Amino acid sequence: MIDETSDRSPEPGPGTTRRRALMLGAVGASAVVSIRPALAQTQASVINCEIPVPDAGRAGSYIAADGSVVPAGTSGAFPPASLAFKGDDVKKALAGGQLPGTTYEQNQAYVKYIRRLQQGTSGFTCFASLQMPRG
Amino acid sequence: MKHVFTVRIGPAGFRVGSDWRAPIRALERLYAGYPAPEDNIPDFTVRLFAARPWRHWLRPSITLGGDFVLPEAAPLPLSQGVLAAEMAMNLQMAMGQRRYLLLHASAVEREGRAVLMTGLSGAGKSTLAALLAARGWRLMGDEFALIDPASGLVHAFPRLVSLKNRAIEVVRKALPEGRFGPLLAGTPKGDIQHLVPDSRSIARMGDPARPALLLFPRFGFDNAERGLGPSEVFVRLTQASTNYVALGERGFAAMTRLVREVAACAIDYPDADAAITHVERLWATL
Amino acid sequence: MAERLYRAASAETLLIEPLDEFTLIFHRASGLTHLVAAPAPEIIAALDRDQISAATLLERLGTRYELGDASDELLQARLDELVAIGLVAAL
Amino acid sequence: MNRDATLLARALYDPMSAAPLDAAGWTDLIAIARAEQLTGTLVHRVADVPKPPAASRILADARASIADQRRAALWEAEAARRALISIGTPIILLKGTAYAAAELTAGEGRSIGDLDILVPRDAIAQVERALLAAGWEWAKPDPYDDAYYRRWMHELPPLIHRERDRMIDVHHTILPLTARITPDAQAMIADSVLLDNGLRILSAPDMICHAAAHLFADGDLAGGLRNLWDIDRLCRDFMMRHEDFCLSVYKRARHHGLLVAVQRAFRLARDIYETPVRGYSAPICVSLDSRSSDALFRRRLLARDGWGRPTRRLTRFGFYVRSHWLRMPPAMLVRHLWTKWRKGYRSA
Repeated sequence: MIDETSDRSPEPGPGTTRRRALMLGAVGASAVVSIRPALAQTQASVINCEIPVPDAGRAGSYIAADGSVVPAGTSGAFPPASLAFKGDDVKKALAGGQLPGTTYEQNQAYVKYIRRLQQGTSGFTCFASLQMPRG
Repeated sequence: MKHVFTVRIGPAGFRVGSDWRAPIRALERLYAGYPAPEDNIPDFTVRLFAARPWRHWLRPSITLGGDFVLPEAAPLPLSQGVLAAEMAMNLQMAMGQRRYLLLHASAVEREGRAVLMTGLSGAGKSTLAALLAARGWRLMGDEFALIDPASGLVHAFPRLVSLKNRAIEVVRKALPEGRFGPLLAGTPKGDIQHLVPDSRSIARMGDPARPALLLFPRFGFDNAERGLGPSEVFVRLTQASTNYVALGERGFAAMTRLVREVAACAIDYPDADAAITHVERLWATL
Repeated sequence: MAERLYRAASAETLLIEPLDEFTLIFHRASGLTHLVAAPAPEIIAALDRDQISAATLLERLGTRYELGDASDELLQARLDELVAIGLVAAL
Repeated sequence: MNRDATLLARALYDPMSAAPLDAAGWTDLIAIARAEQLTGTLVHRVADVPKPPAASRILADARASIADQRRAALWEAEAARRALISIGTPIILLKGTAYAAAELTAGEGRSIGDLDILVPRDAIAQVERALLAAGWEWAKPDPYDDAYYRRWMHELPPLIHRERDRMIDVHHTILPLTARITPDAQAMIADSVLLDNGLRILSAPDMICHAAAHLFADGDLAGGLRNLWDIDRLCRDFMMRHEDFCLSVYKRARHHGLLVAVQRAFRLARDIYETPVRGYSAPICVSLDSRSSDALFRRRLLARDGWGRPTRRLTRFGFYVRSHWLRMPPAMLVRHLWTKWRKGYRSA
């Protein structure tokens, strides 16, 4: 059977006192996503998700400091990321880490871009979307 | 309307009305072997009409109408009448289907069990389905797979297979005696030619199958296979369904059952032959 | 302002399907499906049928789980998300 | 070939009239019902009428999604209530959601699109802020529409919820400010009735006044058959409860300046759905004798063929211009139509 083994830790057996660990996540990282009505189909996978910055539809455009997508070559803006970022990289960046291969300013711009992506529309449906803050 | 064509494709009956004769004549030729709607009452009405009276003759362009419409759908030239009818019928299923959970996926069947291939347009859904049909699988559909929430079975929707650009000659090579529609050049999606499903697929369109394998193909990448966890499959399938939310609890039950019971795998492949090897190898492991 | 109380949607209106590290929740009252990661399912289970404050909830979670990074602020963020999608009501 | 939407109207008020229909008749009936957003209502009304298996299957499919749609609409009202609870303003449900929430026959099988609510005018700024904070966002980014809405319309610009993709229209009165008629919104709010879900609905007479106002005064009769059906069902519901219901409607309508609209609505409901409404000579004189202009409204309301196509294009365009004429003074009408035309919006 083809199935990815889940990494959920085994439940403590009855009688053992060791309680299961429960993390409350990060303030900026959401733990819920609602399934939206979707006519169009989105791209990425939920677990091993890759997020192109900017998304495929606007490949080649630059990312401004505030995270918005601007025409290529706009002064003060950053070129598109050479490689799509993995879900885990994005999760860490959204919780305050840094995207691999980016300068501090570049990372700020890219993270703002990812925060603005709306799950299920032009953005993506993936693990990172679970980490996106609401509102 | 002046010219009318009716047909049943799988469980859905259609009535197509047109201001012009040509599209209806073409549909009658291509759908020759298909049954009429049950009791002659179609589930959906489609209208191909001239938005402005002069558009009937002057550079005639077809506006798509029917029970369900997308306001911003662009008109098509009269020469692409078959494509206009296909898009309008797809739209009725996508927006109006309420009995079956509709997946944007192609499906083929062997010994009562089905492989479903869902993915972006251009991921090779239709091509793969046509090529597998050429190798003896029964074509259930190249665009929509219909899941009956009550039984969990997949029902066929064997519409004309819509082949685009390079896929046209790949499939023509695999099916030298296949019946094809006219070559429609310069459509919004490039060159399109329709393949008429073989008589067996049409005759057995009423036979459902048990879904056994869910594939997420990506054309044009190096060979790769990756098993997918249930939650990833769930989200991908809800995004590949046009009526998941509208079906409410029935949709949830059907989708959860699919995700729990059916093996799922993402396959990347550089060309058609590689894809067929993937499918038949994975099928053997079930 | 009086301390806010929280109540989970009643059990009969929720279809809960654990999958892997995510859990599916179908909410009958809204017809919506939510994909949730921990600690969302645990919070809904801990609320049970009661109307309790965030502080009481944190205590209740503390007795059932090893709370590694627990803080009022974090629990409040998780509660606010569940309120936003209607699985928890803030009274 | 059926002449017009009379096929649907008769099937609704006299379901057994559909029994002799053949395959073509059922095909046209279903197509017309879909075009007029009355499929769910038709399903409900012809449930016990003998019909070909395919017709009952198609209508059964529609019935399955009516319950889901109704639950989603009632949830939208509950979500709005929770978002606005801290303001403490009364929230009055209007139209479809109100009929469903109050379990009136007008709500049975009715398809419900947007959530319409009425709130006191002085609370509208707080309501706007609370909705934006709770996940709603502006549906139309077009600045012209926004300014027009804010100044002249009787409602906030439409908002749509980011997760649920459903729209909410927040009204502070029931007709555009520019319209010649100015209904008494305060009185409507004062007389509103509290439901057990914490939300309110208009009183029965005000509900009829609002339905009539919506039908004629601010619309181009789009969706008119469904609005008129609402009026038919509401009248039958309330006339059963007390005999002189029509009189209470006429008194209230006169107070709102909507008596002409209500009389027109009652005459047309009687003509199209045989609604058992009646006029009075005392204590006030309200006649329901037919008017020649009624025929024009009838033509527009029934302008639908068996393919679901809108027909009688000239009549339709006439009502389109009329609807704007009623909503705004002539100078503004010309400027509005010119702006809309230049931006590429042309009437259907």
